[in-house]
Amino acid sequence: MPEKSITLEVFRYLPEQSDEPKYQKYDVPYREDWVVLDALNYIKDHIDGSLSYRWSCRMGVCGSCGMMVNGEPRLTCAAFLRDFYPQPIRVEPLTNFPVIRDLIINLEDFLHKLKEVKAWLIPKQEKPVSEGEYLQSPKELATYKQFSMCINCMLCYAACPVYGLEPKFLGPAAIALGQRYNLDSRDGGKEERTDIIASSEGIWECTFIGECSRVCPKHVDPAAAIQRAKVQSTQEWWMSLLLPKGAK
Amino acid sequence: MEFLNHDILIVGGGGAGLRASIAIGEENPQLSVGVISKVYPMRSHTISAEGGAAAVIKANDSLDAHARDTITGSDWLADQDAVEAFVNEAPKEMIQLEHWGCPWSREPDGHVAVRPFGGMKIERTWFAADKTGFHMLHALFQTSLKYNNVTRYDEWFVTRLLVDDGRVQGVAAIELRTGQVRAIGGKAVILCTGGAGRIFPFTTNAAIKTGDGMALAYRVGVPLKDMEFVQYHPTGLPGTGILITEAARGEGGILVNKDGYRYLQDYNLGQPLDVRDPRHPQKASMELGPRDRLSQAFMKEVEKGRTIKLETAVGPVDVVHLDVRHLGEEKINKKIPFVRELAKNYAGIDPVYEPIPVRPVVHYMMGGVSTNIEGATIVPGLFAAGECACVSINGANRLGSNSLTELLVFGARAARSAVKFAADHPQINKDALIAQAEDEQRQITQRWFQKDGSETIAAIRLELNKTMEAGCGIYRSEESLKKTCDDIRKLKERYHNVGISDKSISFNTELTAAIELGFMLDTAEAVAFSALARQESRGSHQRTDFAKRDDEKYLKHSLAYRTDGDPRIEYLDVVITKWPPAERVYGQQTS
Amino acid sequence: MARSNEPLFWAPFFAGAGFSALFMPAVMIITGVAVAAGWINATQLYQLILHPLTRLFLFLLISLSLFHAVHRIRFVLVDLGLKPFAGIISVLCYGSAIVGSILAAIFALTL
Amino acid sequence: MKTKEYVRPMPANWFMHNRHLQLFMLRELSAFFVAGYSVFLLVMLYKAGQGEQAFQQFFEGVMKSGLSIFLHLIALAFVVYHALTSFNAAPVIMDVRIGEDPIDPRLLIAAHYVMWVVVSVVILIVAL
Repeated sequence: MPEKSITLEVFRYLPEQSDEPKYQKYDVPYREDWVVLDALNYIKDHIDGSLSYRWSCRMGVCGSCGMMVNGEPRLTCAAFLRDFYPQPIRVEPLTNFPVIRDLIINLEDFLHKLKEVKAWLIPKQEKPVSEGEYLQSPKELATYKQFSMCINCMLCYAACPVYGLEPKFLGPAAIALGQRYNLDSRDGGKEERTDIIASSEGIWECTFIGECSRVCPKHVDPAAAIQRAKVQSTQEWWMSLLLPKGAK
Repeated sequence: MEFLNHDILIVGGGGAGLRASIAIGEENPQLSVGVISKVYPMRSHTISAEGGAAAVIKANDSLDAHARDTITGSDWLADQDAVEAFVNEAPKEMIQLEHWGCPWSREPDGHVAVRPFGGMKIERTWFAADKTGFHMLHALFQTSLKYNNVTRYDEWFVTRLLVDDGRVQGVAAIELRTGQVRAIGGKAVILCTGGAGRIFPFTTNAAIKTGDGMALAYRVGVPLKDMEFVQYHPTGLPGTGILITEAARGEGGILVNKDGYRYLQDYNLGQPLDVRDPRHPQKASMELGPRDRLSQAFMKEVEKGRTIKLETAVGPVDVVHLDVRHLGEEKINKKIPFVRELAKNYAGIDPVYEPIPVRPVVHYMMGGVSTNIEGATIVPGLFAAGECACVSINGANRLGSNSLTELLVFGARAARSAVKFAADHPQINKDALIAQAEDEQRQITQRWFQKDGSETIAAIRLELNKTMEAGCGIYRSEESLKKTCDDIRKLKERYHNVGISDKSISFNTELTAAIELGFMLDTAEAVAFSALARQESRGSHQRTDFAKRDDEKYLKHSLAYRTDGDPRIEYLDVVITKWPPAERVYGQQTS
Repeated sequence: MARSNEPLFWAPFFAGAGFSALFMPAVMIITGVAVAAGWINATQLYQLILHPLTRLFLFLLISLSLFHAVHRIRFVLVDLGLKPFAGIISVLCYGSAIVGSILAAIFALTL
Repeated sequence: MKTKEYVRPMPANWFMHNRHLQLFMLRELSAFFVAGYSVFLLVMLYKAGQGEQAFQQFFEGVMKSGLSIFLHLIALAFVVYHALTSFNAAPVIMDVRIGEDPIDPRLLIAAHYVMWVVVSVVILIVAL
């Protein structure tokens, strides 16, 4: 090949062929402005049509294309080849998740958890649409906005050793999204949600490693959501212990 | 074959599909709903919409003004009864979404904030910074989680609508994980599958936007309406096509050519004000002119040799500069942070310090599955909403920020009429549906697993992209369109020889890509033939050989029907209620 | 799902984290560096410890630091593969923190 | 039909995966030194309770020994690391805002450092 090329070592798992995964090497043209996803698309189109992976928006917002790139959870649409060249790049499915095929993981667990934490607005007081919008100041908006930026890309789960060790752990994104509604001035569902978030499989599993926030491509900072929830839940727990029931 | 059954099926889990699913839950929580989507709902392309969603909420605005902007924008091709229904229901839908938690940007007093947008004479675009579609989709998705009557079939790929007794009664879909074809019955089916931008090479559209729903409906005899109207967004990143939202201009960004000249003033789009002038940006003027006009102005600049040549991986590309530097870092971070993030990550440019290279890229299909104002198609039991549908409120050119609102209004409308239809048609023919799905399974097996081919998916797709851009781009002519129609005919022939190398069952993305390519070819065919037939220039459809709008002959919707050969093109009158056709004037204060 | 009673342990852990971070290094400099360098002799240190405020301070430092440390140790052990013994680890960890705190209280009071 | 999924077990040495996890584990291991030093303080308190003579013996025989100094220094390093990580975490735990915007996290961290240095200096001045 006259032009420069780069090698991708791609995790292959074909359940119908073998119980064990293998790594397959592909040489793809090296282009300055290509991301790992472009290289995968090149492989799919020109070298090996059987390679399976998810992708869609290729602009870092749909959250489909998260994979391990040289051992780090990354959105492959935002991982440039130039940051690795000329070394080979190892591409694997996100860790801590079962692999369905090749680079495709099973993320059903997260969707159950999202439902479990009731990640939707439970209005403080119902208001008919005809009466217009709930008022919310820019300051009130700012208190939860960051946690609403989660694209469900699952990088935080892949980075979280606690989730790897204990799959029952609610995990960073689900907790951050629960907190997103808890912090919303329009919401009144905190009590219900806290039953889940502050259960033994919620925030208390977290040992504050901080990897979730480090790998988050949207700076959601789930670690902050979790630590703040710990502080708050602890305060509430001691308050309810020290104060007689009913008093608040 | 196992048979799954629901009262109502929704194909597609984006904004329109989710809104429809919630609407059914609200209408009648006893009804069971199946939402079948080839991707997880939060991956849908609604996510990528940046700028905002239009609805009248402020005292200085009126429904009439919104309707008028929409109709003017559409170059009078929108159905005015549909537009009236749309602008009427838009505020309610938007407030409803606020009540579901969407984090709209706010005024200091706590009311939702609005911003100006291209083609609008008053600011009425609600926004959530510059990730409006993202926030809307997640608010809808998360809200939908609380409805227990909704069953989601995530990563199920619908390949055929099941029709019995002249009625759509279900779908056949591949469960991607297992690779099995399933029969799913439903008394009514709503298509919410989005657009087909992927038939073009440079597009803001995600990989999943391959015209699936349009082709599915087309194949069961529903006409595709107004398919020749393809909106180019004037500001996409070269190469990737990533969208740089109109909000960048709504906040005051300007477009300049290689001489630093604000060239839009040369194209009947008004006179520029200094960027420091408090009246800048002027509504419906200059950079805030409608999308079709801006994209056309760009092409003229290319002809004049006044654009900037940029080297990219796909060769040299003509670009102009979108300059937002004068807004300053703080405003950029507050109002258009995603623009900065995208420009930095994908163009290697920090818009705080450098202008962003942009070019027009295919963004939106005004056309789609022909429906009436209730979202119903001519085939009983089949409904459509969102970008895949053409109601039509967008006519020849969609007004920026109407599409997000459209998917709410018409998602809900289609759902309500589907509920009614389902109540009136309680029976489905289970055995016939299973037989059809089994036939689909057989056909997929024979066509893709027992046959090899000499053609590749990538080659056909690439050629389709090329010919669409060359013949069906911003400017078209009889000659270019004939060539494209011809190319598509040949590509459809060659499609028969496409083979896939992946013969495994589970999560076979090569199989889905192959089937999607079939959908794309059908959709592209409708676009090209409709464009060839329309001998006038209107909105986004600009013919170099017929440069004028021709209301006498073409104040009509085109309808493309599928046949065994070329599509048959028919016409349907546009509904005019209050706003007689007039000239589209931008760049001056009109009242 | 029920809310966990983890705050019972987490509150002293968190308080201990801050307390030990803020004070422990300085105290270590006294009992280590200063002692080695001869900046302080046995009598001076003894007199210092006798002071009621020092005793209160040392009690708090010992007790909170222990609660902080055992909480972390509990999670380290579990995460390093001793999950089957999580129950007994918790008992041992918090048990020693409680015993240590009681001893610290007795020693501080009976000085 | 359910296809078989491939589950990758968590390696026993998961904390060696990257530098961040190694540093995390180092932070967690600091707990052993915090605990160890607490026990030392407990013993010191106990010795003080047995009278000045007993304390003096302990002071000369144990505290001044090379081993004690050595352990002190290692423990000090770990506890300082624990302190740094705790203070660096302040902006994560506290959501301090001026108006809509969170204050610069570096400011919050710096405030903690300043407080730490002041407290330490005061303790040393009082004690020595």
